Amino acid sequence: MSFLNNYIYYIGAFGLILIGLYIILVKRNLIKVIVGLGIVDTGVNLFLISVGYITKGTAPIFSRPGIDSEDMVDPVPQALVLTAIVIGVAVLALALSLAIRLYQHYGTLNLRKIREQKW
Amino acid sequence: MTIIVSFLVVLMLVGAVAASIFKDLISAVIAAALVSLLASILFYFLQAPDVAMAEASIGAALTAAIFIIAIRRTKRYEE
Amino acid sequence: MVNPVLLIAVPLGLAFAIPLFALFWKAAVKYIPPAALAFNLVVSLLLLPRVLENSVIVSIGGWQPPFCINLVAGPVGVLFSTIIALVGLLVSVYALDYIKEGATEKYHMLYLLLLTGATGVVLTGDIFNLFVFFEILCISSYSLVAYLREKSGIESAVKYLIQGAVGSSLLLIGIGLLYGLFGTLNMADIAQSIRSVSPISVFVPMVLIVAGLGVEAAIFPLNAWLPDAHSSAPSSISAILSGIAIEVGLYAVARVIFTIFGAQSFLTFLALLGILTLLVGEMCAFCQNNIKRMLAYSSIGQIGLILFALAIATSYGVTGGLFQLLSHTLAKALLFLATGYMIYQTGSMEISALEGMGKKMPLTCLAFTIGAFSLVGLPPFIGFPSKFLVVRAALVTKETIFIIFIGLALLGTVIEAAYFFRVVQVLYFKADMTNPGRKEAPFAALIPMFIFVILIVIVGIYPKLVTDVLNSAASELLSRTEYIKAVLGSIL
Amino acid sequence: MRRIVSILLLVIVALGISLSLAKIPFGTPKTKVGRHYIDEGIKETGATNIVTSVVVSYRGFDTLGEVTILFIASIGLGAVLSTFGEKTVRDIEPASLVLSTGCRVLFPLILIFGSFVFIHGHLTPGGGFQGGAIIASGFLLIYLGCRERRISQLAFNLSESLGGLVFVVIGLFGLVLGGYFLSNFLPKGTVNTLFSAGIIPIIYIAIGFKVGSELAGIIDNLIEES
Repeated sequence: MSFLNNYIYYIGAFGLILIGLYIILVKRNLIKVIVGLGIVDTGVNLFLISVGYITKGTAPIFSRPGIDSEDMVDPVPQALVLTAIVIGVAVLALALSLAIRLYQHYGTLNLRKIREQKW
Repeated sequence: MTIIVSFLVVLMLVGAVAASIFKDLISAVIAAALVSLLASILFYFLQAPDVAMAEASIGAALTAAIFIIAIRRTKRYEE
Repeated sequence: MVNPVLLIAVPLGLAFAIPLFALFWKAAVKYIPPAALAFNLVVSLLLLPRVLENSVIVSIGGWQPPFCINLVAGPVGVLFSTIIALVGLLVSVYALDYIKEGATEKYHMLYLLLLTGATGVVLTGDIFNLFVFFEILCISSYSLVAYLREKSGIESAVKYLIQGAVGSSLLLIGIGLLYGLFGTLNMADIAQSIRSVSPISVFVPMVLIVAGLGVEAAIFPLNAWLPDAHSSAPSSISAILSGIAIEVGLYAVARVIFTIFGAQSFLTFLALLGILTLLVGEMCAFCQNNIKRMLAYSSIGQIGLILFALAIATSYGVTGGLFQLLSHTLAKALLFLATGYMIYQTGSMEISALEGMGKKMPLTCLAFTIGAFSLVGLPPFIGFPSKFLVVRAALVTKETIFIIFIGLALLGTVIEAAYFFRVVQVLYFKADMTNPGRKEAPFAALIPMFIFVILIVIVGIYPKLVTDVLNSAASELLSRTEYIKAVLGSIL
Repeated sequence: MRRIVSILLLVIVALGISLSLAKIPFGTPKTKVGRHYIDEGIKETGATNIVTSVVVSYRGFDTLGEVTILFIASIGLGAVLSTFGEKTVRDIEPASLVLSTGCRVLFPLILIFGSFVFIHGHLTPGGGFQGGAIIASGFLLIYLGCRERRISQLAFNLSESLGGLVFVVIGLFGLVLGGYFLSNFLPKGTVNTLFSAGIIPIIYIAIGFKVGSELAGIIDNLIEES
């Protein structure tokens, strides 16, 4: 139980990262690859947030006066993740627009079939 | 608490695997949105309400919407 | 007193203002990037004499480092920002006439933002901020590669985007691990406490960060995207990608390795990677029939040489590496600009289609030839002193491995000479009977090309003009303690 | 073959990361910068939500970069997808009365909620990004429910560039008045009231407008163009 207690968030985060990387490396469909990128992003975000967590911590917001600041969780990873989420959605949107154009040119999204250029 | 979290994590990983397996891209996108949604619940448990809000609105809702719009413009099934 | 933050804030504000500008005075939009970059050039040149004495540290928001993001305008940063502003200014003048099709105002916005991102990467002193500016650089280059919306452009942009996005995820994981270990994101602060943990646990974040940055820096196993992207982008963008984007990636790798990690043991491996990158690039370039692909592979080769020179990690080596970087930036930007109008005239990218261009476009071809000779390393052009410095640095170390490597690098140079001379021969010595009417590139394109030519020749003849700056830049990159003291000791 | 190689690669990555993670135990306080923000944040910035003070004030430069990235994505998407007027007219099946009325009723409510989230960003969870995303989802609803409507792209572009300009100009004002880019030159006010924390709410409102119009512009481009 203590193993789960200590590592469950890390397991979740790196599980997502590894599954996402697997999708990117193995799948042929471009939209599927972009889904993989999104999953990797989510995993990285979860990892960053769990780095900043403190056991039995509270959110870093002084929502009422006299709240104890001693066991607040680290606000920095949360700020970083807010940034990372927005960057992630920007990349995904650009990738999807490229996918739409690519489909209009080639009539397929299979990356193995799209090989205009070679080494 | 640990049990709930473990259950959510397992569900999240199952969602990610499902996103990789589904041949229907819309189902895959819905599975990925489920992953984002569960991640946002985990963010809430990790005392990050700001991030949970952002992940739920941007990661789960808007991303899924733009994916589905893009899929409607291309092809629904993976060959 | 000039504040280095203006180098980032002013171009950013002007880029944001372009849509407003387009509403009132559409024709003026294309003059905004040259104006912004001219401003940057002036500010960088004003800063340059000051930072040679002392690094200028500015904090954003008015808090003490490490509690805020700070900009470190040392010799390296200002040297790079000068190069970026100079090359960016010349290429943007070239683009005034070159970019006619498509949504031109979007081109100009993305172009300006790309260079702002590059400036941010070289000036920032915070590793997450470096990631953010790196993403600005990458995302604007993805969209600019796809700008012409041709089959090949879209395809290479997709490849570039996927590899770049995986790279930035790796970079972010590395940054997360570093934050977990040290609880800070300031590069000087991390560098200060890096010895307090075991080397093995620092090794993984280092590999992740170098791999993430290495995608943009086109280090050997990670550079599959480069030839496609550089050859299918518009030529002005190829010039920027080859001349600035990769170099900024290399700067980031060097900064991370030298300043943050101070990893001596990793350097021989990097030198090996550099030589591999060089040989692969030059050999592939030799086999190409498409002139832009040839130039793109030649960039890979040059990057390999720069990486090797930086990995020697002596004062001579780093100076040589930075000099080689400067000479590659100038020469390769010139080559892509000249090629742009040659392709425009012939309508084909095949080298064989360029036959007899020496008569049709004598000035453009002269510029191309000078760029090619400089890249190969012939005197009296800038490529000669830079390659000479690299060779001397490798020989001075007296280590067998570096001497073997520099032998291989010279072999690469021979291959390089072979394929560039082939092109020059096609340009001048294959008589083309059909229509020898002259059709030169427009004035707005010739001026930047000839400014590049003049710079290449002048610095080639008087390398002293730049060696002082390069020397102090090299010593800043190599001395970690000075950097830490400058950032954490003194606040502006 | 490809599958086996990729799995091997992933195993190596996983091993490496777990090696490094052993040094970063979960749930223990280990941060040095974060502690400072929690202890001094209210005094220094006047915002009760420490995450907001980190996002907008301490690491405001990151946030400027981040809105730039979203801006680049929306411009790049426009450059890739735009058709220059030669649109194919699609026959759009109008939505049912219930759906379109429902959307019209909900749209202003969503807008108000989004604005509430980013105006109160310095007091409660939420802020410019979340509020902007909520506003964009309101526009998404309009696009899905009332398909014949189209909001002009120009309005989105102007709001994007105004939001960005406000951010940069406030930063430059900080440089002139406070000596540092993005320094908080306005009075901090009473903590835990709406008008407090100096420039933080102003910047967050600018970000909210910018993010909302950028995301809505992205959706608009994806639906209408190409």
